[in-house]
Amino acid sequence: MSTLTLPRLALSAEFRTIVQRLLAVLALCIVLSVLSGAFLTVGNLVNVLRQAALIFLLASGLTLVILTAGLDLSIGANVGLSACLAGSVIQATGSPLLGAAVGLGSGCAIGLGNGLLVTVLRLPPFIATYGMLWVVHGLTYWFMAGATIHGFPPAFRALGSGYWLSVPIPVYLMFAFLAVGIGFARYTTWGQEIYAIGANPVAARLSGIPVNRRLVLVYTVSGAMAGLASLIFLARLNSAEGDIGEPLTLPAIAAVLIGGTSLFGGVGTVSGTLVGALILTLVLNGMNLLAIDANWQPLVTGVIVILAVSLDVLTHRGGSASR
Amino acid sequence: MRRRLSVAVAAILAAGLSGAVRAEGEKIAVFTKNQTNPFFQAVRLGAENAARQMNATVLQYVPTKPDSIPEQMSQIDDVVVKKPDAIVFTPVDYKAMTPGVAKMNAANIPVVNITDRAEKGTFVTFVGSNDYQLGLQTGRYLLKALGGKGNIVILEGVRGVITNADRMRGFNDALKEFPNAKLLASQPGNYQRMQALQVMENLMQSYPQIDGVMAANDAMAMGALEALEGAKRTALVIGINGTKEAVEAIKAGKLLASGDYHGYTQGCLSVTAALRYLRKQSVPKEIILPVSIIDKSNYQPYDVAPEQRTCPKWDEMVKQ
Amino acid sequence: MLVVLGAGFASSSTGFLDGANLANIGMQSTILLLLALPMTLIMLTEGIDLSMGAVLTLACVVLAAIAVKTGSVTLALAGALALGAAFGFANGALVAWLGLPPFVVTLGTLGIASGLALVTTGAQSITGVGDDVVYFYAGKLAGIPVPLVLGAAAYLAMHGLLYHTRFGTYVFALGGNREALRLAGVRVNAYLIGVYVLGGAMAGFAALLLTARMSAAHPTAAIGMEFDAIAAVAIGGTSFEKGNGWLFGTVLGVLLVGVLRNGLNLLAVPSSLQVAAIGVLIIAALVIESFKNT
Amino acid sequence: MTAVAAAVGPAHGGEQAAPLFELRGITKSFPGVRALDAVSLEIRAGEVHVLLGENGAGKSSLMKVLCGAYLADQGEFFHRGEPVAIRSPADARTLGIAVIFQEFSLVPYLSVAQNIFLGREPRGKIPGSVDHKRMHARARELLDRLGLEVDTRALVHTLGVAQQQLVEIAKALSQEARILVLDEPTAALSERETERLFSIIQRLQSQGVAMIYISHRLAEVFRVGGRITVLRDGRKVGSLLPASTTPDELVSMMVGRKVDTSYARRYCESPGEVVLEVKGMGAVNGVSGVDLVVRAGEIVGLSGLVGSGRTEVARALFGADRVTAGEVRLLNRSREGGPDRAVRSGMALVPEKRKQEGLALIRSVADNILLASLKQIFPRGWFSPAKGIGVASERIRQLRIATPGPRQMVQFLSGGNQQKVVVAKWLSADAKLIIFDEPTLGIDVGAKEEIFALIDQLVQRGAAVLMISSELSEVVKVCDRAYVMRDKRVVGELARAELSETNLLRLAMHDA
Repeated sequence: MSTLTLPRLALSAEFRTIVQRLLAVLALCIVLSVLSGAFLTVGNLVNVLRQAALIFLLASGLTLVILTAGLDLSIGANVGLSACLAGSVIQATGSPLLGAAVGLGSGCAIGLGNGLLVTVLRLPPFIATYGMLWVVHGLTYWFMAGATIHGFPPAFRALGSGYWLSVPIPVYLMFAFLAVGIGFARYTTWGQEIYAIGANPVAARLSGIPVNRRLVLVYTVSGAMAGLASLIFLARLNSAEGDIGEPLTLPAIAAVLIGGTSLFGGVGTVSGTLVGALILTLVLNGMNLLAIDANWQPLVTGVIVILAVSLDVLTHRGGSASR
Repeated sequence: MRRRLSVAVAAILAAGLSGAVRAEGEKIAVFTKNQTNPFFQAVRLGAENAARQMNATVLQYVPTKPDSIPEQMSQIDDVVVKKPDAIVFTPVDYKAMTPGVAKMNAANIPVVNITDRAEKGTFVTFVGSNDYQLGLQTGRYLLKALGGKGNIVILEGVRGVITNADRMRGFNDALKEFPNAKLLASQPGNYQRMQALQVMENLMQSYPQIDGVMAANDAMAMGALEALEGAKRTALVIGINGTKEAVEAIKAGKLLASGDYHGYTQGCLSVTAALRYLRKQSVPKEIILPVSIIDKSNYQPYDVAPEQRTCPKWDEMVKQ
Repeated sequence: MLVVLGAGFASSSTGFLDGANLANIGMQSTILLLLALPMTLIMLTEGIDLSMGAVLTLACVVLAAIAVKTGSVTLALAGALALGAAFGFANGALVAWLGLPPFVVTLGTLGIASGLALVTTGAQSITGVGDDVVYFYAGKLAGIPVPLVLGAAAYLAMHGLLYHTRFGTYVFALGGNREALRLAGVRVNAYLIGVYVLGGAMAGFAALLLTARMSAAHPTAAIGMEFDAIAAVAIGGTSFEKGNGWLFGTVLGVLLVGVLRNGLNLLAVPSSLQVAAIGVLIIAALVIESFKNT
Repeated sequence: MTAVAAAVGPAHGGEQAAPLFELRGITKSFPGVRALDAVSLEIRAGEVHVLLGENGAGKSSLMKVLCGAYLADQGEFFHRGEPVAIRSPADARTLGIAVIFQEFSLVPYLSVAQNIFLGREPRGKIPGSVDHKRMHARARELLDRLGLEVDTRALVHTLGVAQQQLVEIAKALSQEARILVLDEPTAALSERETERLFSIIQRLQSQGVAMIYISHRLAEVFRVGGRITVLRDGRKVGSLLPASTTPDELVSMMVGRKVDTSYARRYCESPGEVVLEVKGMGAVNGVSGVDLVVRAGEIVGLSGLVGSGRTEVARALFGADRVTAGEVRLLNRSREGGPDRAVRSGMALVPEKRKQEGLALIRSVADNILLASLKQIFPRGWFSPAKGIGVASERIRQLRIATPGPRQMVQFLSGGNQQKVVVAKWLSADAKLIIFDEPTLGIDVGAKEEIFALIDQLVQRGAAVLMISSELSEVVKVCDRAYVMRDKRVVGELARAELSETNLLRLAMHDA
């Protein structure tokens, strides 16, 4: 009660995080444009956005999962399998639509699997999705038998490498799904319920929220976004291999965390995740432009994650990093 | 429940042992680095094919985590216990696998070293290509095509892997031969298409004019091509390995050329060599496959799925 | 659970009269065990350490570098332990003093450690560590392979630490009721940091075996091993909450994974199916766990 | 609590001698509030000193200062007349001060003995090691001293609440505690366990242990009663002896305004249609053969000792625990499925564990109020923050919830106001049947009355209420009828006329 006179405004706190992050992005841009002439060119900024788009699409679904205090380690593997399935379907049938459907479908299916493991079998998300990661990898390897699938119709490849008004298609997708994400999280009752589940699943359940169904939903959405990402990957690379997705898992998680979403659930925003993805991409892009040895990248990423989250905790927003 | 699981495990293992007992003809254990690189798939297929022809059986060992050193170590432990008649071995790391090789030698199992030359250990023979020569000659090919001048970028493979080290030496020596060609940048794409794609995109930002790209493998070459297409720019690109995809790109006139790494042939010859050794036939100390560059003029024979390819005749490949 | 799982191993081992193979399973599992044991303690404090695999890798690099330069195993090991402990301290300090979530902190240090491993070596493996190091994997002590001895010793030490010392008691309390521990006048942060330091140090120690095993240090050798360790701990029946866990279960978890891999290799099961099988094992074991708890 | 005969003897130990412990002019401020304002207090050996006050009056702050969790801004402490300092929990312990908090400071997966000696484990020969034998032996002694016969090796999470509390006390005694602070000790105890506790308190008194007893239950206050000190808004209102005061006086001292504790609502003569009908219900959580009928406009009590299965019945009715036998009919439709179905069919539950089960503490007041009625307020599934805030503000006014605004995080509200938020949650959901589980647990008198008024409003509006309460007086005061439970089954029903604490207790304790 002693703190009753110190109001903590949940919304403003989230707002504050976003602002902090955007400032960080701005600072990064300034530094980079000073360091490298090549940075502040349209082409490069387009690159940054396009590379950020992929991470964001993965991370946006993951954000919802983490909002429920969950986790999905299988998204990378998911991208791999979905891409391979979609790719082979497109080659077999020549129909991008069918392929896309299959890609999204397998993404959803894997997500659904995670959801069921977490709800029906009540497994800790970390382990459930880690197990799923292995299963999915196994299926992928078995399905691909070491081959690669490549060469897709231009119509499909536009999804990844196409432009419209000299802006890459993935970037449009990124902003489209940013809008969808924000809309879903803030302006639907389901979004509200998901925040509540993250904040206190028991209370949510006893308030009549179908917790399990919502959890299955978020994991399925996360899987679907992985499926979508896999399509863009496919279209962009014009080929599919078993393990294309794996290098994306940790960056995606990092993007969510840098974006100010709390692992303990109930706190965070999709827009934050976009900014997180941008920060990551900017840094890596900068390192490439400055021809810094790629081996430094994991190190730098690690530092950023710690910095970002300590910032949140030190300007302690409610609930995050308690415990 | 717990018991059911245990029983399941038990069943697998029992089966494992019985499986170990059965199987006719010589058993050859084939070690490759990962399940994702098509090159090793070609190696495996070649090995299978050769074994079938000489009615022996092949057991494939591939780390569940791509290129995992501890895992290949464990697989060696397990295989040594199982005592196959011979082993065809690609080290995931040419230095770090030394103890593993020692184990196989200690167990007196004849080992054929393939693709990456292991640092230490005794082998029946080494089957592989000369990465340095591959790098040198494909590099030359590109620079010749460019008329000996122009801005070049190199996409390196995984630093520290010997194949990459040798190919880089080759590329750079080729560049030395053409003083008018300028090396703009040399960055790792870790043999991966996506990384190569993004590295290329970024390089194109720093360098408005890129004439030639030397990629340490085909996957990266394809990545570079995608990046160029995306930016509506053109440059001559060469890769190494001669994968099916590369061959098709050459056919389509996108890729300039690819140095053949003879994955399938390596598979064939390594198993054949192992069997010849077991059957007391002569085997040379090393079988270095000639460097041949696949380009528009000669791609046809390569343009078939690995499944349909057949092993070349031993005597044609191996001059004694 | 112990009984049934034990019975499970008994039955699954029936085919394995081959001592050499049993030794193999043990030796292959040792390195994972060395990570899983402290990981158990960390998870008992409701924490997690994602950096272990990377720290282990970096420790290998340091160890090998020193061993090559000085030829002294003691110095090399000291270096590896120091490095591990340092990372452990960094993790613990950030968790305890800044109150950052362990997952985040160790995800960060994971990046830092693996980055350093690559940068310092230029992604080259370091060879020529010498037989004194190799002895710790290949050697025998009174006819028993050294790794088995070390693994057993490590377990016994951990067991003693967890169940017979104040430190161990406080580990349970850190996860079960941290506030109570604080009110009991215990320097909570010190012990919390201690747990992570222990984890780092064990990773440093494991580096000795891993380097010995490869008679070299490779800058990506053990990346990702922490996930296997966490999985093993979870399979062993340690939960992520309230300091509810069991150290010997971790040993069983590690062995279960080891036995499975070994068996599948003997079967020459296609690698792709091996991968899937491991996933199924992890999930199945956890499902059984959850049935047990309800 | 007339059934509870034995009254604990009055404080003994020389009034003339210097008090065992004394606080003078303790002041403690937090940004924006003065939690304690020059509070003075003296405790004598063998005395039970009752501390009364509403939530926010400063009781807990005072306790935290006393046990070293907070550092007082001003003020002095005297131990047997000697000035002393309390800067850390350690200081407090060395002075023999121990606090038994409401939520126990026990570690679930450690043994009883390990918990008792947490932080002070008897050392073994090897440095850092623990001498288990000695630890368990000493634990045994302590437990015997309290007459608690549990295995010292048992893991604490396997014990019941009452046992855990006694372990807490044993822990305190093991620290040679001379001053024991009991914060709401009977909150979660059944009548019988409360009895046990009082006799233990008595035993400790005779051993010269001084106790500070914090409680909201006035009746108890008089039973244990040595001196009574009342706090309000961080100030000491007065200190007096039970003999020389009355409940009403104490209450008015606490709340500052006169509250009518003998509040009686207009009982419901003509109940409406049957809302809830339960026949022979059994559930996974152990309850069996439960028959209940609740009609519109009724407040029906569900009484019985703690652990008699009242909460379990509530959970089963609500679908939180699976029903395995019999049937539950709501408005003549048989009700199945989980809590979500229950809510949709017009049920509501105000759970006992407010913080754990009722509220999303890190969410705003508005978010919590809207949680249960999102469907009703936003039927299409589109959520409008503005509209949400509007509805929430309405509820906040309606229930006079003390909060800076609808966006305030619930975790910063006082217990009473948090409870109001939980209730508010169900107002928009227009529930037909509302189950209150210990609605006034840990809530100060003022807020209690408001909650009761609220419940009354609900039934006036035609809802039916099932109210679980451990405080017999409440049941008698508020309910139109009451069912009594014992050993997980309903053992009797009392109509308004026969509704008395004695009858309730007799049924509950089956010496009928």
